[in-house]
Amino acid sequence: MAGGVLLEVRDLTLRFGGITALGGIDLSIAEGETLAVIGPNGSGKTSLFNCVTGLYRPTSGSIALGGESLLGLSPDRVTARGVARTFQNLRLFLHMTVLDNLMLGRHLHFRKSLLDAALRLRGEELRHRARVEEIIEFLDLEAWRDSRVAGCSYGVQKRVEMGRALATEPRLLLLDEPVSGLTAEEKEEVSYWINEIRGRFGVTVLLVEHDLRVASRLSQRMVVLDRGLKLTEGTPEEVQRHPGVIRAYLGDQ
Amino acid sequence: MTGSPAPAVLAVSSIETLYLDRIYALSGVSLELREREIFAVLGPNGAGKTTLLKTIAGLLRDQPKKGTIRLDGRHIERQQPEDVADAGVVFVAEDRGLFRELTVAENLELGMWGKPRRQAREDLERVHDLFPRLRERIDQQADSLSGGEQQMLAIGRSLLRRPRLLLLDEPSLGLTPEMSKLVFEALVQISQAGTTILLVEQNARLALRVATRAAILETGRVVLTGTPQELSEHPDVRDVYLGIGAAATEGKSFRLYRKRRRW
Amino acid sequence: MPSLLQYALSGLSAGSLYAMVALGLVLIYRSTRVLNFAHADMATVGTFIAFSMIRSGVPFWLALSMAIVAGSAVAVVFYFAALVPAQRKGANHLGQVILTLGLALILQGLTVYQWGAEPDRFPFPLSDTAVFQVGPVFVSELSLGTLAAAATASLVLYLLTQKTRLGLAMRATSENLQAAQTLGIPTRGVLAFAWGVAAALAVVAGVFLAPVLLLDPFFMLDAMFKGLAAAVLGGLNSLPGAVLGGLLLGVAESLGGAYVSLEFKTSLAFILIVAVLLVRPEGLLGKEFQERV
Amino acid sequence: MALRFLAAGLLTLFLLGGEARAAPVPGVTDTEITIGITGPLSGPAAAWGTIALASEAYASYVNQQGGVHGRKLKLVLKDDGYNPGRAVANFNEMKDQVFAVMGTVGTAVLNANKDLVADAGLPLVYPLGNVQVFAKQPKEKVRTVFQAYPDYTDETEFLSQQAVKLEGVKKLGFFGQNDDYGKGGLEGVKKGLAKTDAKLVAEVFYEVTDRELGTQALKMKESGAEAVILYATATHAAGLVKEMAKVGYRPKLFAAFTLYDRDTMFRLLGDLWEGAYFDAAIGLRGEPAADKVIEIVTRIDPKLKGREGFCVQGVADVMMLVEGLKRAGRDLTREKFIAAMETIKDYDGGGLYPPFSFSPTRHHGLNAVRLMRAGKATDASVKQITPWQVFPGHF
Amino acid sequence: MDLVESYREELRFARKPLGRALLILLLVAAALLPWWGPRAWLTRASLVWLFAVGVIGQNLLIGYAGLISFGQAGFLAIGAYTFGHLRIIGVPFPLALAGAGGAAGLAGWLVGFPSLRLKGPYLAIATLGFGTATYQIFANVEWLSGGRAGLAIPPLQAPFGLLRDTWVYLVYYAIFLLFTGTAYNLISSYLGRAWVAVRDSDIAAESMGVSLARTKLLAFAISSFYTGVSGALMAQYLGHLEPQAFNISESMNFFVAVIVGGLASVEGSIFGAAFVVLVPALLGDLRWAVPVLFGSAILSVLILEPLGLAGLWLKTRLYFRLWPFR
Repeated sequence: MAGGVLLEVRDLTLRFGGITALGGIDLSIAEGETLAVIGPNGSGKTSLFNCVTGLYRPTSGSIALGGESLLGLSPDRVTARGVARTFQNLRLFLHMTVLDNLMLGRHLHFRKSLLDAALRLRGEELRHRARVEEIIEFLDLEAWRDSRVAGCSYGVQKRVEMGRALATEPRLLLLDEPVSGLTAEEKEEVSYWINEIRGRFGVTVLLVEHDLRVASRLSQRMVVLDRGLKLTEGTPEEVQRHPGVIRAYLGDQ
Repeated sequence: MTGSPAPAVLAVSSIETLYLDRIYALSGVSLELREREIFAVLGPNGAGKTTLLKTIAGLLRDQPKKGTIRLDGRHIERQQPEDVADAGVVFVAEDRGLFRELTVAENLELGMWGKPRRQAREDLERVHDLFPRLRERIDQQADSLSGGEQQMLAIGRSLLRRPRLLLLDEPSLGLTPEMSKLVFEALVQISQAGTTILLVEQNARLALRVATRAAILETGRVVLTGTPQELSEHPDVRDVYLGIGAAATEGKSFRLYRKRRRW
Repeated sequence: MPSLLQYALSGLSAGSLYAMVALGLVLIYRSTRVLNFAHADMATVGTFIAFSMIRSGVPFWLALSMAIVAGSAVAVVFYFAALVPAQRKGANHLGQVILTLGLALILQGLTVYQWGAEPDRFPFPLSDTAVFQVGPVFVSELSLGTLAAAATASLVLYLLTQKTRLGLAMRATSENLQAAQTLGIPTRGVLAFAWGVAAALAVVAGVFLAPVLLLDPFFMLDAMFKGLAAAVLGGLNSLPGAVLGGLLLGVAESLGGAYVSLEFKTSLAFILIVAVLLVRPEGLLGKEFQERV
Repeated sequence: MALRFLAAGLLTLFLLGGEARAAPVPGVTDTEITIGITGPLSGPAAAWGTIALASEAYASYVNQQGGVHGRKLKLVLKDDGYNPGRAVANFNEMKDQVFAVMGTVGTAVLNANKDLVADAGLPLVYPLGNVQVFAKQPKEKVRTVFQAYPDYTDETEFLSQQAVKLEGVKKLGFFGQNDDYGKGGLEGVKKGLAKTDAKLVAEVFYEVTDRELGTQALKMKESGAEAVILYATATHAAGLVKEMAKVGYRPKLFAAFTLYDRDTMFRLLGDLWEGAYFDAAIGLRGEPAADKVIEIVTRIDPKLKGREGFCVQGVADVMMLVEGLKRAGRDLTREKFIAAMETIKDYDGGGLYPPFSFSPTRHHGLNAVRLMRAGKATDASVKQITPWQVFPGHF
Repeated sequence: MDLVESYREELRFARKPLGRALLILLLVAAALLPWWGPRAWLTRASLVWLFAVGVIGQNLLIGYAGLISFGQAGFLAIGAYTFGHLRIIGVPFPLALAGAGGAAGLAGWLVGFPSLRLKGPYLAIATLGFGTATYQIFANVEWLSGGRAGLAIPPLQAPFGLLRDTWVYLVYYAIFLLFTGTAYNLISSYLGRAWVAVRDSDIAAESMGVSLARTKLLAFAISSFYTGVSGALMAQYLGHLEPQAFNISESMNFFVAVIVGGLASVEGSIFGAAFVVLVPALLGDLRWAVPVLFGSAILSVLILEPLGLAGLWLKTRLYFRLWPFR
């Protein structure tokens, strides 16, 4: 694996009232790596994401990106440091077009001048539009560019969500269940794109996934969570052999 | 397949449902459910599965635009949801439609709305027997239940209405495999006790295991109907829904699929 | 010290008036998520009806009952004739709020047309000026009556919503309309009932306020805004919160007016509310359902 | 490009040729004189709207009697809801279409329209609002205004002195509306008390939107005032008196002329109003001149029954206007009307108000009140304490 | 079918030639109203323009950024009084107008802070408190409000021998155009996008790098800038200021205008402003019925067309676009 450690999470604990959502999680991702976090519902996967992106304030522990702590930063500052995410149940801006959703991903990089905005000077807009078009082309979204997101199919919405996160030019991309609710065919497509993102945009990916097959094919390493605790960690093969995983997770098979 | 076909409990015939007056969510769907059947509807997201259930339950105002829905021969299309519910159709939504701020007991109580006390009490016993876990949690807030228990509560509550037809939207969503198994076993018991079930499910494998018949819905049309046996053997179903076809290659190479016309 | 007590008591008696208004507002907000701007005008219409009947010799309690029925009828008609069709057309919460504003204007116009805009005194069985003296402090019959009425109203509402099947259905409907519909609960009826009860409450509040504030078509406007503020202070979906908020607001206003600045007494009360909200954004006893990420 | 030229061309054309204005005498035809009123016909101040309705009723009485010089009076009523912005728009619409405007309600309305009235040369008869609005204007800008309202400061100066004189009050409290009206009143009280040994011990104000006046009443009680000057609307004054009684405090009451309507006050306060002193600026029900006009307008518009106090005011407005129109003669213009109004001398409307006079140097024709005292609640009786006190006009 | 040849072209104001020509025609016709319309209606029309500026401001806040304010009367008063004081010390009209907007904008920025924590009705009450407090300050602090006599504002002098009504109309119209155009520009910029994003899902917006604090505060500041300018125009219009003109019912008027016109629609705001100004005037002769008809108008607009007048307008436009085929 290339590069040093990008994201370093140490002893991360999150409690709501009496419930412990995360109990001392350690994990680290190297630059350029794809790490999958798996586990059943309620195991704390999404809570982990919310802590990293600043939506939740952890009870204790540390989170650092490239050596700098992310603790206490508001979500938009975290994104400005280079962490982007998608949401499990899609949080798109339903009243905006696909294009506008992606342009919003560029918001961070806009030179914000009220005067330009008021006078309709749109140099910045055009500059960022060029970047967004690259993403539109990459994700095959040309046909939906000017459609309202609310009217697009679920598969397209998932892609827009991914594209929007990509538009922020992240160093670390957090994908929350990117293939849930897709058909096997769509799953293949999305898997292809996730793989490509790493190659083409040089982005490190942290993935939360329910679907063990997809997760193990996409990632180099996996972390298994169960009820807020880290059950095990290792290569997909190692993880699949772990008895606890088989019991808690693959009981079906 | 039975020799002489039992009379249809639910007969949906070429219904069309539109969103915003112009987008076709369902275009000409027909189904027939017989007594004590578990009928599974499979399909990708956005195919119109939930829309189908909501249309039947009367939750989409003035829909279906065309076509008829009959329950035991009585027309129930384009009616108020309360009236459809009174006719004997109960819909359990994907979010399970629980009243999260109320307790388990209160949720169950609401399921008995308008039912005679005696009958309701017997039914409540039966629900407790079917899902013993609910009895343990009777005074807890519904919000504090686990996903599986919530699903049990939702199904249990709907049974108190003594439904003729039960509509279930993604009952396995967000459940651990063990829980899903428990819930689906209960479904079989329910159907054997006389309730017909129409089930929408993402998890094709699980659904085909309990269903008596199933259909595949894509872009608002039924493209395949058959017994679980027939569907499991269909190459495209194996490929796309069960992920065990030739195309689902193992290993770390990915093929970018181009849309191709199936069926 | 006696004057502090007297101010506090005066605040309590004003606060119980606010609490009565707040209770009705909370009931509607809880069940429909709509802020009812017509609350004051429903109350006014009902109070005027009671007034006319008492004037023409109808006994007080009968007049009050008839006025409650009339007020509820207005609310139920409004629910079926305006809110339901608007919801069918997909009006959002804000749109529904404005609908109540429209109703408020209509009722206001009709009241002025029917009864004129000149103030009048409302005949009430309890006297506002007959006072009991307890040590250095004066209490009027009517103040005690109002406090008692607010307490009774909140108790009755509490029992209704927490202890009856209908109340259960109201809570269920307010939380998840679709689920309630699919369970065969007559949601339209339940919501119409909620509007009716709220209007009845409004009329009762109006009848208790009228002898204090003097009756004219606009006599409830100030109380309405204070009641709204009280409801928010207590938490918009909490019935006990409405009572607590009303009493707190009344006392804060009175003490602020007495010891800080009479001119700014309303502002002082609002500053208190904003301060409370900044610490507890859902009000003192409120609980808004949290969105999950 | 072509469009732009076209637009520019059109613009010049209009600039050169436009702005034509006509109408020989606005609002006057062979058979009709149109008079405008803008008033609070709706909204929280709608009670004042009764004045305009009474004016309308009395105008139709005048028409039944044959009108003025063969012309009928036609009153155009416009609603401003007590909002000066809407009143400005109403004035603008009326200024070229009516002969004169009368009986507007509210100081803010006058303030917002005073320049417009002067610029348009629009006669404004008997506006109800602070006299100082026009007193502060240069003489040439009030040429068309004819006011007969008492000045607030003059009135309270008189009222406070009477309190000391009649009841030997040493400590006086003031309760007023927190605006121009109440503050004008307070100024007069201070002026009046300066000449006596009594002290002003409380200045308590309320907002128009306030209805719950418990705190105000307690403040007043704490000050220990022996008498309270009420400079408020009927509703607020009654509210305060009730709240004061509620804490066992019953000071002597001295009320402004806006509370002169004995029926309203007795209706609101019952026996609490007994013994209260109050000013009156025009006739009261129970006096022959007032009873006569009340009978007339309530016959024409039965809805006015129960609002007799405001009726008298509405009639007084029309009477003054008609007197001017009569003197102006058949050949009516605004200039002639103004000149005719300036010749009015010692006119008393059949006893409805004290004699008033206008002249080219005096357009505030009447500035007078008298002190009354409320009697028994059972018969709503009142009696006059002082004769008319006539103060000098302010402009 | 119209082809867009470049992204730059796509960003233009009115893209189609026909649309642009119609728009210019409409604008010119409105500018020439003093020469063809009934003179009596001129001031009423000026009132519409000044209201429209405020309503657009309010709509930017409610409709676009999804934040609610019942305190508009407060911003209106701050704008009006700042303007008044500046004019009295001899500041020229445009500068005084900018000062009024600036002062109100600053106040809006401050009031925006609670909006970072409060939502919906809770925010509404907090802003209502601001409106009430502002009113009480102006009613009680004499050096601010000009004391008993109120604040007299010097009238606008008309140049080129125009009538004053005409000049006021033209000035108000020009300011209205300026602010409407700016509003269109703002909502199509990065800022407008951020507002809508925050309205639709604040969590997602934040996760995309949109600073909630900055966006919401800007929404409040810009919205109150508009409202302040509207207040200044109101002050000039009245020529005289008293605190009573800025009570709660003024806030309600703006609110009604926004909803009746249509949320998140600039043209809707203009319709809404026209509605609240013109309907009571048109119904003026019906007296007591004014509130009843006004209320019924609100009810029928909302029951028949929840998207407000702008929705009706959209449907009409759609109808005519498809006209021969429908």
